[in-house]
Amino acid sequence: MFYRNVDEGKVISQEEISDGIFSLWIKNEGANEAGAGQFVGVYPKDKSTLLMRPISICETDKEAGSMRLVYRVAGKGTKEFSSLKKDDTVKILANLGNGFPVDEVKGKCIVLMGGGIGIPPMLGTAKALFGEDVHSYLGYRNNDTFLSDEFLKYSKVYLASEDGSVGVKGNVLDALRASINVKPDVIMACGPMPMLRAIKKYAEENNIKAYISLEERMACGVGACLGCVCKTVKKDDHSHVNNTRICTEGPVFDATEVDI
Amino acid sequence: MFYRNVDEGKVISQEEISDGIFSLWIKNEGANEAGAGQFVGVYPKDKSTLLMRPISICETDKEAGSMRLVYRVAGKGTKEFSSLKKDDTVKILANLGNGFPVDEVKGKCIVLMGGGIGIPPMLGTAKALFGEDVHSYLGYRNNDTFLSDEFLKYSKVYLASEDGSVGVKGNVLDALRASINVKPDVIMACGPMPMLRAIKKYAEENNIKAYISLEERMACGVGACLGCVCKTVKKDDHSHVNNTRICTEGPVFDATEVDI
Amino acid sequence: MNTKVTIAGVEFKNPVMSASGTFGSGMEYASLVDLNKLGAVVTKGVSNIPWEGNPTPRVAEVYGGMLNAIGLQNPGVDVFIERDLSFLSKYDTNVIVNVCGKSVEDYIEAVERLNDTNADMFEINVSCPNVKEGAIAFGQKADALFNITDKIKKVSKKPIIMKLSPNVTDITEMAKAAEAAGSDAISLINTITGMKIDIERRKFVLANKTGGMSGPAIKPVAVRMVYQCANAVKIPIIGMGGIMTGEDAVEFLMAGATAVAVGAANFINPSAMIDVIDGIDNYMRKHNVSDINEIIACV
Amino acid sequence: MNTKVTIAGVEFKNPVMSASGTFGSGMEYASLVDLNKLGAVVTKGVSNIPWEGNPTPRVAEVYGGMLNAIGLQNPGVDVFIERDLSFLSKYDTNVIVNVCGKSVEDYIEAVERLNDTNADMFEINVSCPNVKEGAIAFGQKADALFNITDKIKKVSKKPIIMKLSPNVTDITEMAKAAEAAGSDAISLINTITGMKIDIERRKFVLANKTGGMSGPAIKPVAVRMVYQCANAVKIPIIGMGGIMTGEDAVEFLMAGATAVAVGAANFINPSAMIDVIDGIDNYMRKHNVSDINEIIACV
Ligand SMILES: Cc1cc2nc3c(=O)[nH]c(=O)nc-3n(C[C@H](O)[C@H](O)[C@H](O)COP(=O)(O)OP(=O)(O)OC[C@H]3O[C@@H](n4cnc5c(N)ncnc54)[C@H](O)[C@@H]3O)c2cc1C
Ligand SMILES: Cc1cc2nc3c(=O)[nH]c(=O)nc-3n(C[C@H](O)[C@H](O)[C@H](O)COP(=O)(O)OP(=O)(O)OC[C@H]3O[C@@H](n4cnc5c(N)ncnc54)[C@H](O)[C@@H]3O)c2cc1C
Ligand SMILES: Cc1cc2nc3c(=O)[nH]c(=O)nc-3n(C[C@H](O)[C@H](O)[C@H](O)COP(=O)(O)O)c2cc1C
Ligand SMILES: Cc1cc2nc3c(=O)[nH]c(=O)nc-3n(C[C@H](O)[C@H](O)[C@H](O)COP(=O)(O)O)c2cc1C
Ligand code: FES
Ligand code: FES
Repeated sequence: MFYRNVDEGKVISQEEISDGIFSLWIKNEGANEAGAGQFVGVYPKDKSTLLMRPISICETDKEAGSMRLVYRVAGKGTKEFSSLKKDDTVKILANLGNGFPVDEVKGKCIVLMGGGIGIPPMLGTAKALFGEDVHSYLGYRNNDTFLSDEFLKYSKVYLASEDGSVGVKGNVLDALRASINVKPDVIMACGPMPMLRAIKKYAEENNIKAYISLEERMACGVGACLGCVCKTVKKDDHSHVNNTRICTEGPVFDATEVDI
Repeated sequence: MFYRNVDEGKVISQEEISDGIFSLWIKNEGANEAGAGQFVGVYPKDKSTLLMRPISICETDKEAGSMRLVYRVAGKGTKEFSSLKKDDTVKILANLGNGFPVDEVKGKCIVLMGGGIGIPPMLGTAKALFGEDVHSYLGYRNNDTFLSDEFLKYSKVYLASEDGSVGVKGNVLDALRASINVKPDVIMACGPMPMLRAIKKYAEENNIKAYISLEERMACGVGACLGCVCKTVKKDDHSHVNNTRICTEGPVFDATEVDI
Repeated sequence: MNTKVTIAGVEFKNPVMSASGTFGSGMEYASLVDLNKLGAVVTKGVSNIPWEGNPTPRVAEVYGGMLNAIGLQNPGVDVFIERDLSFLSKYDTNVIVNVCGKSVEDYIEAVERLNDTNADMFEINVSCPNVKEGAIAFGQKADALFNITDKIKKVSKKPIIMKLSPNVTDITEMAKAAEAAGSDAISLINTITGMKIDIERRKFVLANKTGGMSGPAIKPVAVRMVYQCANAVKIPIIGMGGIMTGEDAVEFLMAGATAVAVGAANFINPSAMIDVIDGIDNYMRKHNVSDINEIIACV
Repeated sequence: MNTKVTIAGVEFKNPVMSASGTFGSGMEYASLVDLNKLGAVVTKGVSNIPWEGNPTPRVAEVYGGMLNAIGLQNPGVDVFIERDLSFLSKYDTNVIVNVCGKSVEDYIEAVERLNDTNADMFEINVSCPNVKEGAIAFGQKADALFNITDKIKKVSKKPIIMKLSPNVTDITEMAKAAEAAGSDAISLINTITGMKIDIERRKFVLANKTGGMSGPAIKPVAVRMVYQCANAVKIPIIGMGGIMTGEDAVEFLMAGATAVAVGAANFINPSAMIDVIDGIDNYMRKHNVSDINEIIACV
């Protein structure tokens, strides 16, 4: 399951699935080796924006040897990617990071939580856990619930929205609290930092194992530059200080180990 | 006849007319105002190569409102231009420079001289002088005599080649010397510096008026940066020193006035 | 929405001006850019007598920018006053005259002759390549900078702006020296010295070997220096270096510049200054900034 | 065709090495790059004790390059020797250990512990952000640089390379000080201090406010400084700053570098160093250069 290379990705399709959010399928060598929660680095072609953009692998299609990236247009790089068309090529550094420990949680009551643009990697995680007791909590700003239908294929789905226009008004934790029958053994989550902080706290208080996927500005993506660190509770095995590399030891961490 | 603007050029067609030499037709507003021997600045899209590339206007088609640029792939910018396809757009700063004084030389025995990639602007000059007593001397490296056929439509044509494979072995002056019936009153020329130096000398010795088109590295193209100067014999009216701006007072100069 | 800023008592309709040497005296770009829209035109460096400048090639392209070694060619202050300043007097924009020299006396002579013209301010370029003092320009030693600033200030009838070179260990020392000697404002950055070699011909691309680097590639250095100076001196700062868009300009304002100048961008996009002005307007509208002075040094 | 170069008695199979801090200790890139092909691996700065480095964000993208303010996080020299140096001992490439410190004593302690390892040379990073001397780093004052070089040279059992900061008025003064104090070689340039402001959030992009700029945008400054130093000192120079291709490397060699290092390019193209090595080969073949030493300082 360790694949690391600069892949020449070929665009299979791209679609704007919601306002400013794009779903890109590319065929590339690393796709078949990719695990849920791993990410890739996508290189812009524009010569003024040189660094790769870390984007989570939303899901893979092993038969087609392809992976799907779902991203929001946030700046120059993602803006460029949004104009990729079928048969265009795109350089990507694949596969990066550790991913969610899907094999370790089988047989348990698993809650997946995704907030906003943190939702995409949870889809592949749900897919990888298909058949298990999986409950997906998805948090949106409003009733534009991109990807939520697709979660239905693999898991039960619970929605939350900030404006209350769909599902529980509030965030994914509010939705979890509202579904009193779900008693998670483990939570896996990706989303904005306040959401992850709340989940860490909630999990600790309720003695639930929680895995959270973190974000940080990256340069190398492979653990060499030490750009992307997160504070840790104990000294990190690699760095020997209280910093761990999100691109390498993460992006997924046991919530109790990181100091966020 | 003064047009100056940043035009959004639309590519009509592009063709590789000789090894590494491209002929590009674009439709743009300035085309109808362009004079023979003027040039345009073509902006690369690549964000690492920001300056415009000065390219002579080879000819214009007033009916179609289009201009033709013939250029050699020399580096990054021209390499990029060579991949332009029909309906692509290209940003150009048009029209630049003074051009050849075609109106002043009518009725005289006019010799046009072009060497290598200096040949293209002479084609438009020949076209502008169609009907006059025009003799075009074209110098090539070998028998790859791009554009020479097209000169036949407007003028008598004499070829020279460095390797002797076509026309007179040697340069355009050797060819002129060989055609003893041609007694030029005026020479108009574009080509490499050694050729222009030789023409300047020849013209002075033979009391012929010579107009030569010069090249220099440019930044602004409009006379503001003083990057593109050429030494002059007398103090220049604009600069008040012995330097004149090739992009503005040139690129065409009376050979007696410049110190090359 | 107010976009007016004031520097040393001179009011600018907006904080956007040309960077010296990249816009001639406006004349060359007047058919492409409406000069009336600009906060100011800063003219090409002018000296007491005409200067020939350097041999060619004088410009070279580099990644995300360019090098220049024009060598401050100029027709001398007399022609400049008669031709360029009278041209500019027809426009509704401020005029800042950039002055260069080889010795303190040169500068003083030029400034004295410019004193009674329509120029609104003088920008003093102390990064000239060849100066009396030897290899180190006035702009690279704090005491030399203090001295020349002091002397020019004493003769100048207009506010002066000392233009700082980025090729120094500590830009704040230079800013402080200029302020201490009475400079009314400072502008920065001038170009960063660079070099390009043509590996095919094994030769320097520029006849002068080295040249001054400008364009978007230098922006982070310029923003840093503007920020450092804004925290070191009280006099206003005109920031420049790689500004291509309104966003870039806002970055300089936030770093502490009261106004900004646009240089190499003019070559890359002749309407760059208008785009910068419009871009600042858009930013203000989008973020509900009613007075541009609110965002100056806000970071 | 010979691509071997020698620096202070150490032979390199080719003149291409990693720039410190951009390639870890090779381990992280070993699955992407054949380390045996490299002239040397220059490791991330290591200090006598573990360093935490700076808060995040530590990196930011800028036009044609990046800023970093890692703050020299490292696990300390003991772990480094045990883990990283033993890893590198398995490869057929030279190892240059980059050393950092907050005081002269820190450096000396680290160097002494590294003295009896498989390191071939030490590169001394004197542009650390926080040093005992106060705001000005060892790398920005010639006398401080002389002093630290002298002290390290006295204890080092391996040749030392002083790595110079470009954030100085006159790089040749620094090069001369390093040479006079006995440095066996110099390397340059380290990063140029820059800043980026997020205008949407009115905040610095980097937690540290400023960061070191690297990438193709800084190349002209680096080439200029290498050229200036090559003309000021006799000791060999390792040139770096924005090298992305073989052509870029050749430019540095022609400017006077005996070897080159590739930094940010590794992030942009993980096979950058291999591409640079191949690119130099292609250049030599195309131009009939039989020995790479022919083109060093040829301009
Ligand atoms: C492990 C990981 C996984 C991610 N997965 C996704 C995903 O699946 N979908 C998605 O839409 N976004 C994802 N992001 C965020 C995504 O990387 C940024 O939105 C993107 O890099 C912005 O690039 P830009 O050029 O559009 O923006 P710009 O602002 O122009 O980018 C400038 C620089 O900042 C970096 N940057 C900007 N925002 C972020 C950010 N939030 N995190 C990290 N670097 C940033 C860019 O990579 C680039 O180097 C992920 C980030 C990380 C670290
Ligand atoms: C007035 C004028 C008219 C020209 N007309 C033509 C023409 O009709 N056809 C043609 O093939 N070429 C012409 N040239 C030369 C053409 O401008 C260069 O070949 C072109 O700029 C090279 O760009 P590049 O990006 O491919 O090369 P690069 O080497 O990557 O260019 C780097 C920089 O150097 C400049 N540069 C490189 N070579 C030259 C050169 N010879 N003259 C001026 N600037 C140069 C580029 O514009 C750019 O700024 C003309 C030049 C001038 C000054
Ligand atoms: C071609 C050119 C000529 C310049 N001439 C001058 C000058 O005469 N006086 C001066 O003070 N600065 C001069 N400069 C520096 C600019 O005014 C400006 O400080 C610098 O280019 C950085 O800004 P930019 O990156 O926007 O170009 C010149 C710059 C260029 C590119
Ligand atoms: C992320 C990063 C970390 C760096 N860490 C170090 C370091 O530890 N020690 C050092 O001497 N230089 C360090 N540098 C500087 C580089 O070695 C190099 O001098 C500089 O980046 C210029 O080269 P480049 O443009 O090829 O990156 C670092 C640079 C980067 C980008
Ligand atoms: S991005 Fe370089 S260590 Fe993580
Ligand atoms: S290119 Fe600027 S003056 Fe000619």
